[in-house]
Amino acid sequence: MSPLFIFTETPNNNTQAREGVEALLACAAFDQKPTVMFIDQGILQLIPQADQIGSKNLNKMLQALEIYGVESIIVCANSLARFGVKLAELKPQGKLITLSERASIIQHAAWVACF
Amino acid sequence: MSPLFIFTETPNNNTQAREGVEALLACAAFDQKPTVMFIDQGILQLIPQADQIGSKNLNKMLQALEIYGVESIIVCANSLARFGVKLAELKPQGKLITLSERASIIQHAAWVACF
Amino acid sequence: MASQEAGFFMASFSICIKAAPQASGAAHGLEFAKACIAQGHSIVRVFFYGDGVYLGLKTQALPQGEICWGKLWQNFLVDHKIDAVVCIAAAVRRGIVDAAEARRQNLDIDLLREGFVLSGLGQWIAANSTADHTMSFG
Amino acid sequence: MASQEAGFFMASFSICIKAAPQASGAAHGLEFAKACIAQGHSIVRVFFYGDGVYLGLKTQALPQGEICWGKLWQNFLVDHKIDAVVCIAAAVRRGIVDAAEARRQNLDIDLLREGFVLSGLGQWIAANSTADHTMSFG
Amino acid sequence: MALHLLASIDIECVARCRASLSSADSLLLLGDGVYALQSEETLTSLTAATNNLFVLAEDLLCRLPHLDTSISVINYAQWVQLSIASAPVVSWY
Amino acid sequence: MALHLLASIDIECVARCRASLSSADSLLLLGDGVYALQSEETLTSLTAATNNLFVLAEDLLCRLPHLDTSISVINYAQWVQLSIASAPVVSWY
Repeated sequence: MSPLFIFTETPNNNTQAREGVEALLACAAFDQKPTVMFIDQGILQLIPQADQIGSKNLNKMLQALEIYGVESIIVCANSLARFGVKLAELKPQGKLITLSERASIIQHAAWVACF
Repeated sequence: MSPLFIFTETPNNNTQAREGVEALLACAAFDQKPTVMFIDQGILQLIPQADQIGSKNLNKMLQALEIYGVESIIVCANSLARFGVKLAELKPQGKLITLSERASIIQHAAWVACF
Repeated sequence: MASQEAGFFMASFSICIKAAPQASGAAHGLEFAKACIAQGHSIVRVFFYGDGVYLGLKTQALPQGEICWGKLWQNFLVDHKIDAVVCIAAAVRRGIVDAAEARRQNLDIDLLREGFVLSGLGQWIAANSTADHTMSFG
Repeated sequence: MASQEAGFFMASFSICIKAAPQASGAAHGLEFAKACIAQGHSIVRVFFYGDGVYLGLKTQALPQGEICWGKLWQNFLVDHKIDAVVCIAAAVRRGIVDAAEARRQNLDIDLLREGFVLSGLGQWIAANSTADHTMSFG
Repeated sequence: MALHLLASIDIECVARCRASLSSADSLLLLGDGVYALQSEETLTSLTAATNNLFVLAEDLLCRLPHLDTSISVINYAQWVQLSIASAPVVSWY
Repeated sequence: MALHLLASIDIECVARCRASLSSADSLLLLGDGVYALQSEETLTSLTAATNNLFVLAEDLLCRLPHLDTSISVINYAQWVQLSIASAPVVSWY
């Protein structure tokens, strides 16, 4: 069983998304093989962003997740539909799941953190 | 034209509702004759609460609004319906309005503050 | 009050910031305020309320690649000599104390950025009454 | 790890507080932690993250009739000698500095409540790995 | 099975929690989550997801002191026991 | 007429702003509000409420750099002018 991170927030609105990613990377650095699941507004973190002066591009950090040892990336298909986003537009793309699979993924996690 | 305060938050979740009430009272103290409008989760501020040790009862502050010079209290009927709350359960009760009246109330305000 | 100067219509603004330092409202408010000044309009006062009071905390240290909005606000307010009031009730409740408030806790410190002062909600109400336009962010 | 002692099943908890001081999660976490200890369970560590780091700011002064959750957390953690770690990255970004971090800014102050220490996210991950149960609040 | 903590009455947060629950999981309403008991529609949606529904006594008494409810009212000590009996615990704030 | 600032894509916040608008009012999407342009359903609902719809250039370019939109893209200077031409200004964050 591995830890599960659930990301539900937009990338730029405040520090929550950024601090979620920092926590996820710390978990991976301790070789815990975390899974990350993007749901609701969280899927908007996966849309490539333009660089802004003086501000780290959160999406670029997400594109490097695999390099940092986060290999299991899950995306909620219903949330994509809500925002009219196609999987091909996302970076990284991750594995699509339906709502009916979500509860089981949570049940099989060692522990869960929502950001 | 008078200032309009719009309250949209639950009473106890954080400081937002409390700081909204404090701002409203300050406005009334400067004799500005503010109007206050409770919408969405904000109508839950009007449900009488039990006293808790060490914590000010926000609803009791609202019950004293008239004494402090806040005479125009407006409550969204649709928001009451959403939570299954009847006007008779509220303190203070305020004046019920429908959604169609809201835009006009906002347009006629000197300035608007949302909490 | 609105005034006609050199052929332009000049307006005055009262601005309230309720957004925490890294929340989008802190940036919106600052860029809006800069655009006001750039067009020759005036800002009666900037009032920091709610989590916006954290913008006045001088000990923030952002990692490389993140903007310190409190510092940028301070630079702007000082450069343009704009009245910057941090709500005293909201600030003290959150631990943002100036020298006088720290002294009540027997602490010899001042956590408020230079150029900001602690004062009451009346300052916000008064600014809203005076200004042509009242805006709030966050 | 879970252990059997005096006929009771004893469990260990790792607790993370992400709620700001006056948000409901700060109260939920504290009352939950007290109930754990009252039942003889153990708390590996309390890790303060996100806006929860403000609970470690010692200059908060609440008006009469409002609870200072940071002070109550401090009392509980010190009384029960529970390891209390405030995330250093989240804290410094928000201006919650201990003496060492203040010194980097040439300030001779320490804003962290006694009983709390600044440290990294690894402390949270390690606690979660060790404890039987991981909980987060806020 | 999992224990879900719902501490908000925000439409989006309630829907998110609801969509993450299976019938084998437990759900504890706390903080602003207790207002779910006030809204017929919200409560029906949550009870359709799981029968193992609980509400935290202290928050119910503070927020809705006059409400009668048929779901299990528990205190902090019982919440600790429920957490120990469940895995994992998920917080929706 | 009023100028409404919508800085959130949260379902509840969008619905609240929508319900507070009349067709004579203006609406500026900024911050996370720009994501309304990404959601067909949200955008349709907002344009049904008012034709005077604007989006803040800086936030659109940061959040949805590749999106084509037919609504008016304005900068901070134009936002100041829009604010002066409206009364009151209402913020939905």
